[in-house]
Amino acid sequence: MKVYVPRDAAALSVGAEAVARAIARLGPDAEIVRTGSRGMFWLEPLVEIETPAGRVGYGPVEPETVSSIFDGTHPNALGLVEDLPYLKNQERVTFVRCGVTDPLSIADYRAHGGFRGLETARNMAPAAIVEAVLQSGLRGRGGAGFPCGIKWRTVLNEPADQKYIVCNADEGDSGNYADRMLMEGDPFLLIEGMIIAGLAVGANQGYIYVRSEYPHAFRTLNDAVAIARDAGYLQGFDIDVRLGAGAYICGEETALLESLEGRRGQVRPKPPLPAISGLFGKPTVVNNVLTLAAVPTILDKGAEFYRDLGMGRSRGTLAIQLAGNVKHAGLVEKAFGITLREAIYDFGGGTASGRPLRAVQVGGPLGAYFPESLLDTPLDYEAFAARKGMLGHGGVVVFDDTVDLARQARFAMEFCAIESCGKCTPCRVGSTRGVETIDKIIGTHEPAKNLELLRDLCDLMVDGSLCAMGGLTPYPVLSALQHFPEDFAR
Amino acid sequence: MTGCHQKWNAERALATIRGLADVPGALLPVLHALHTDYGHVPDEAVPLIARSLRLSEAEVHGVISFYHDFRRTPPPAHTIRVCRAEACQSMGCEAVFQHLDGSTGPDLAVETVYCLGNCALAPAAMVDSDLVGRFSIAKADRALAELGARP
Amino acid sequence: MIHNANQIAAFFAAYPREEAVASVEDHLRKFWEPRMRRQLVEYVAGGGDGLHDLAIAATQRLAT
Amino acid sequence: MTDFGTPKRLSDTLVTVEIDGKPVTVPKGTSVLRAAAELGIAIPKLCATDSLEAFGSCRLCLVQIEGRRGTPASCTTPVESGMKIQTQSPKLAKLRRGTMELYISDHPLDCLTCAANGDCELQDMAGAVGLREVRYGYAGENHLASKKDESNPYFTFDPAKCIVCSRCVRACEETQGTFALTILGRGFDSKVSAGNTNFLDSECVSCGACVQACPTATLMEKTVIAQGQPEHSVVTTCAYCGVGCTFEAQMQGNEVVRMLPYKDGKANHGHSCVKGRFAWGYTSHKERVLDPMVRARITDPWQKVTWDEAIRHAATEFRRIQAKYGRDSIGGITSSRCTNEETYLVQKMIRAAFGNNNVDTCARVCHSPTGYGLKTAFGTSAGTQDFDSVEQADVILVIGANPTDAHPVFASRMKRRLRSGAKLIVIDPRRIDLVDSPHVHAEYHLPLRPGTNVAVINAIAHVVVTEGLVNGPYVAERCETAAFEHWCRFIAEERNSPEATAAQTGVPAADLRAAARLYANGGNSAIYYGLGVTEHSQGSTMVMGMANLAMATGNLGRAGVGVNPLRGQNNVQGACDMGSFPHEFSGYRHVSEDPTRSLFEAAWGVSLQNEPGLRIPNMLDAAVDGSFKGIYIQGEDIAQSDPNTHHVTAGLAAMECVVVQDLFLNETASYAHVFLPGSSFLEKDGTFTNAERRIGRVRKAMPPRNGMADWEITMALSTALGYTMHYAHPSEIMDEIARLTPTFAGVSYEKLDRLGSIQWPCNANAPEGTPVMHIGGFARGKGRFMITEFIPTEERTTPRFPLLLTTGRILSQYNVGAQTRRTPNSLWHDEDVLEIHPHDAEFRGIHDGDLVALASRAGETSLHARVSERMQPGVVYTTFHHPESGANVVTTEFSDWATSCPEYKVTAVEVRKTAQRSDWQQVYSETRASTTHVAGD
Repeated sequence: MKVYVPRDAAALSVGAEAVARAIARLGPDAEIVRTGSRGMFWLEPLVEIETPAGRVGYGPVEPETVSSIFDGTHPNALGLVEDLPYLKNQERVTFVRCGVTDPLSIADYRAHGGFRGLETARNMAPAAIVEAVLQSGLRGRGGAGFPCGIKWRTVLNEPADQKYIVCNADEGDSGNYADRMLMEGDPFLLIEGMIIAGLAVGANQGYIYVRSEYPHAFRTLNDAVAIARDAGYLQGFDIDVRLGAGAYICGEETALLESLEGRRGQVRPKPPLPAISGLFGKPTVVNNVLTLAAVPTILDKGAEFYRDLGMGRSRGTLAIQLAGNVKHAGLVEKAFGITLREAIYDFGGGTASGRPLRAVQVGGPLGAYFPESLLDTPLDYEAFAARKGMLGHGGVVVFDDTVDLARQARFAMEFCAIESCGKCTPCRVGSTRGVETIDKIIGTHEPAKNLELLRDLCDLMVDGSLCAMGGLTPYPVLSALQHFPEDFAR
Repeated sequence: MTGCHQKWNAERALATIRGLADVPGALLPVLHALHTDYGHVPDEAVPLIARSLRLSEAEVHGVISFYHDFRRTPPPAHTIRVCRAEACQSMGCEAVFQHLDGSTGPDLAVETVYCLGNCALAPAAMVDSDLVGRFSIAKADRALAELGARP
Repeated sequence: MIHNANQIAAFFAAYPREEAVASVEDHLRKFWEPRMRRQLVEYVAGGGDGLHDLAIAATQRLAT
Repeated sequence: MTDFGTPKRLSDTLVTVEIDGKPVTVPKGTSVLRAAAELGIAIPKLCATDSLEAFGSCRLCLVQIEGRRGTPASCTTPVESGMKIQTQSPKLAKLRRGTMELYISDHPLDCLTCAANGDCELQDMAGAVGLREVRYGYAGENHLASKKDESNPYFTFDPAKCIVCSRCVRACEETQGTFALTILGRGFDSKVSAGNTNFLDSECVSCGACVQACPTATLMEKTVIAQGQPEHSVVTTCAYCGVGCTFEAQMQGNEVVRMLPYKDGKANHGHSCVKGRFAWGYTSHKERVLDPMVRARITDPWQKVTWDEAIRHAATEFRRIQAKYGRDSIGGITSSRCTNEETYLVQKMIRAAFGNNNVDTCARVCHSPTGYGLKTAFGTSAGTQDFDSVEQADVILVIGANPTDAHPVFASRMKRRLRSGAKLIVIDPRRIDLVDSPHVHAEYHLPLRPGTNVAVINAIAHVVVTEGLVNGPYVAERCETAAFEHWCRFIAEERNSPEATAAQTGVPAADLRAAARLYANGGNSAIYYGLGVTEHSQGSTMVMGMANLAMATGNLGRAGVGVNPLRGQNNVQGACDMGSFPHEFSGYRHVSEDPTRSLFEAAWGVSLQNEPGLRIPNMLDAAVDGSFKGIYIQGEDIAQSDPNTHHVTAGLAAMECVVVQDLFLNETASYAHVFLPGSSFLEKDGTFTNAERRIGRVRKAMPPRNGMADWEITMALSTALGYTMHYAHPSEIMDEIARLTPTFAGVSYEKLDRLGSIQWPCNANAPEGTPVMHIGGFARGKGRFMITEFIPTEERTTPRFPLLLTTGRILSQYNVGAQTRRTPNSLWHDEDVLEIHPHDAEFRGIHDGDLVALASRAGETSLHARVSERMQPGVVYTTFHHPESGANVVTTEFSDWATSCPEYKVTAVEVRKTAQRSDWQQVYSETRASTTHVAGD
């Protein structure tokens, strides 16, 4: 009997390891397969048992109740997992293997369609690979949404003796965990995507820069890279997994490059673009985990398949990450275009606390706070930008009505003050002054004057900062001011 | 993790550093390796790192001080890192943090972290090297009891 | 003085003898103050003990 | 001087853009900020300065570009064809004011009492952007309580005033290449730091680049804090090493406030080192002698006299001696620290007034083999390149030089080139800093045994010849064929191979072969060398060996290549050029050449000797022998600097009239009968010629504190001797030099003022001078290969003296230390120490810091030991900056075969622990006081 127990960090954080041990103890003939997570975190630890009809699920399972999964009497029996509406209603492209396969089994990966994209790419000219990615409409999933194919084309066309593929796995935005989930649940997909990127632009070395807050992902990636290397997949293109050291700013691509080079993670001015002068001064593709992970599918199933998903200029699927105060927090992979409301209610089931929803922050700590009235905004880069928001990496953090948006605005500035690299003045000094000014407003010290000052400061940070950290910090602040002015005048 | 750190040994540290010195951009890997061995980057290590990596000592200091992970002094026996970013805020991490904050002592550090990637199971915390989801005051007390770090 | 004359001779020893003698002589003329050259000439006249054979030959030409 | 904000870009592609409606055309890669500055449009800026690459941190230089989103920083935005840029708008004004508001919210409001008041870019920018209020108030989080670091003797670091623009950090990295500064922490807590310690204890070498780069009073010269801002300035040339940096002496009246490296200085391009930048306080040191003095015997106290009396006394004595012992019984020594004009006058006085050719110069003991060797091979006694040339070198071969200590400003440029990709080969017995330092390392370090240079260079040439790496077409076109073929046969002999010589040189054959291939195949290969080449018994042979190698590989006659001596003193090149050697007139023309001599005889109105005079060592020998009785020594301290002190002092003591002209009662003055106080470089007009043949102006910043400039003193002495000289100004002396010296024919003060500096040859063929020599052909016609047989020195280790001593310099001190010892530079080096390898130390029971006796067959002294892995086993090292160290008590009389340049670099010695100072040191300390006593003081 095959029993599937996740080894994803989130599942482990609620006892998956103890459950697995209990299964081994109570069901000695059970063949336990450790998988990634399906992304239905409210059900974790989610145990699946293979049956002739398919995999049936139980979740959450506690070690004490393990015995009842063997006879099907567990109170949290879910039936066929694939039939759960939460999964069934998704369009899983990138996360199709997550929670299904053993992330460190290359055979499992191949059996589920892995390396088909690479095989296709190996028979293509570099320019043709780049063209396919360009045609797919794939945009960078890190937040800025820059067309991936254009970046690759720049690197391909830049003459150099050495080029690099750098995977930005420094996913530090609160509410975002899709990268982590993928790295832990299907690491070969990322590796395959990087190998293809290397073929496309003529790079022979890749780096994955993982944040140190993700020790499980770091270990899984290291193991996966070693396995892939042993299996001969990393000949002519090798990958080194590097660990960050507690600096949010290193998610900014130039700061990440500085960090990879062994320096302080200070932002570099652009130009030059990393595509022209990146890691160690060489042309470098810097892509997010999910961008690279989308590539094998594009090569395997064709640019059209991918491009046909989505809306407007946002093509393909988005990994919507429901988080915070939401009942069914988890990963929802959907083509771009469903509304925020559909995501939060149809999938997320509303707030976890049962209290009314008051605000949603999409796109991490630099994303805007949307009120209830903006919930019908479709999840699309341009639609969010039009509402002074940011889709970013697709993280959705739900707040109920106990939230104080003046506090949240203050936190945005505080977070910037803590995580700013300190290079440019608007961000380095401005964030600290922002906290102080909001404190004055909250403390009703000359609120009108300080509100005007705060708005000026936000304008300065938006227009004057060297990178997106300072430039976007005002988004949560200004959105809070715009949509929740009452919180600043209590 | 904690509690299993070695005593400083310049020769062994130099071997560790030299073992990584040829890795491109070696400084972070070197600092991580020293952290693994010693739980921090001892002052004595700085000149060894600088010379082996052909950096100035100032540069090494600059890098160590930039990254919050790197410590200059030995860590306490146990660390609880509580996520205090937005997703965890929405689920009441602040109360748990305040509850724990008073428990700090020579054997226990309570630190803030911004995002552990467990936002769907907020609030999240890292108790030593164990990630904990749906963290709560009750779980915090249990963790303290298990660590034997209750003041 | 003897030491230096021998050093000069040794340097030019790599050249054919005629060229070497001429070079040593030229060097002594160009760079040695007459007093020193006179001393050397006298030394050679007195047997030139310990002096490199090229130096002796060159010094003999200095004397003429 | 305009600060263009970002460095100049060189490109053949020109780009035209429109800034505020005005078109401007600049090289591709130029920043918008610089393009605007070239139009005269000053965009506000703080973190940008044209000596450093753009950084983009202050966000004051934001502009708007038509068709582009946002407000990009003009410093980091390169021009693109057709760009339309707007530098002023209400939006930009508001952003700039907003940024300035942030700066000032964390800055002390003490402008009126601030040392930078009036010279502060932050203050200027606050004005430029129209900051009127700081709405944040001043009660927010700030750095105002940060502690000031006053540890460095020359400047303070006040973090409360820091705006974290990183200009200092970048200057330390980009300009100086030391990387001693960093930012600690991040975000609001970011702060400039010398790396968790104070400046004095840090890696900082006190070059001053950070202080110069600082736009506020954060890094500030202590003299400016004490004295206030300067009110006028004089551009002049540094009087320390052979780099010849141009400085601005910033003055208040006749007081120097600071020396600031001059941006347009072509040798230093605005950079400096701790000596030139800060160590000028000796010029007003209390030990400086300002009154002429005489005495009958050296044991008598000095008597202060008038200038007239002193000069008359000296002249009378010299004439008396000549009358008694003959015309050739006196001579003189010119100084490599004095100006060309002064040097020229001294040799003129000796030749014309003394009536003999007994003139020599301190180049005798440093670079005389350079002159001999390069003249033999190429036809010119000088280095082949300008310093800028290093930027086009692909392979840099450093032999017997330690540029980071001895030529720091050039070293910084070399390091910069190395960081940008050039490869380095070091041939030196010691592991000098260049071998392995932050961001720079040698591809190959060949740690040869002292004294085996020629064997090593021959082995390299052997590899070149036998592995087919000779640049045949070059040699065929440019060099004497027969000499080349003769050389080829010689060098190809197996005994010159790396394998055959390895045992003797100590250099592994494989490394040597690899280095040879790199030199021959690596693109532009340039040789830079120092006294580690020349100060050997085969110094001249080695210079010719390097010349052979460069010719064989075609590395001469264009930028990026060459054979380049790094001259020790500021005017070694000039002193040699000016005819300071006993055998030649200015411009290296032998005294026996009749047409030349006639030219001088006609100009000077006297008949001149056609035979060479005595060299310094010959003078001393002759003094000991009793045929040389009087000497005039200008600005040189042979009693400390020349080898075998016992012999030098015996020679001096045997003389009847020793006239010393110097700033201080130096060691030689202990043996003097007449002391003529000299003037410092700040007090006179003239020119210095640096290692790249660059003639730079020395301009008077204040009147001579002793009442007379050195050239005036020589003139007076000559006149008193009956040979009247009358020059109203040093420019007239230069005019005479130009008239009489073909390589200087085009030089004049007017042209120097116009061009800033000139590299000789400067004449009708090259009216603006010659940066790179031997382009298209050698000065002598065809290059000449010389046979460079390796003839080992007779100075050998023996059971009694089993170690080899080699000597050199250190960064903070200069030569005999006369200047630097009288400045706070001694904080970094207050005594000479003996560096010894751990094995040699352990074998002798020596620990770091122990007092050790250092003995050779010449003499014995004692020093404190420093156990150091920079040394190779069997070799010890010391410096000679402090007279009581007596390094030259130990060195021997052996010297270069061709030029008598002493063999400072190879002395067989023994080292042992000792409890007491050596006999020499004890005698020295007793007699020094008695020979320097001034009556009435």
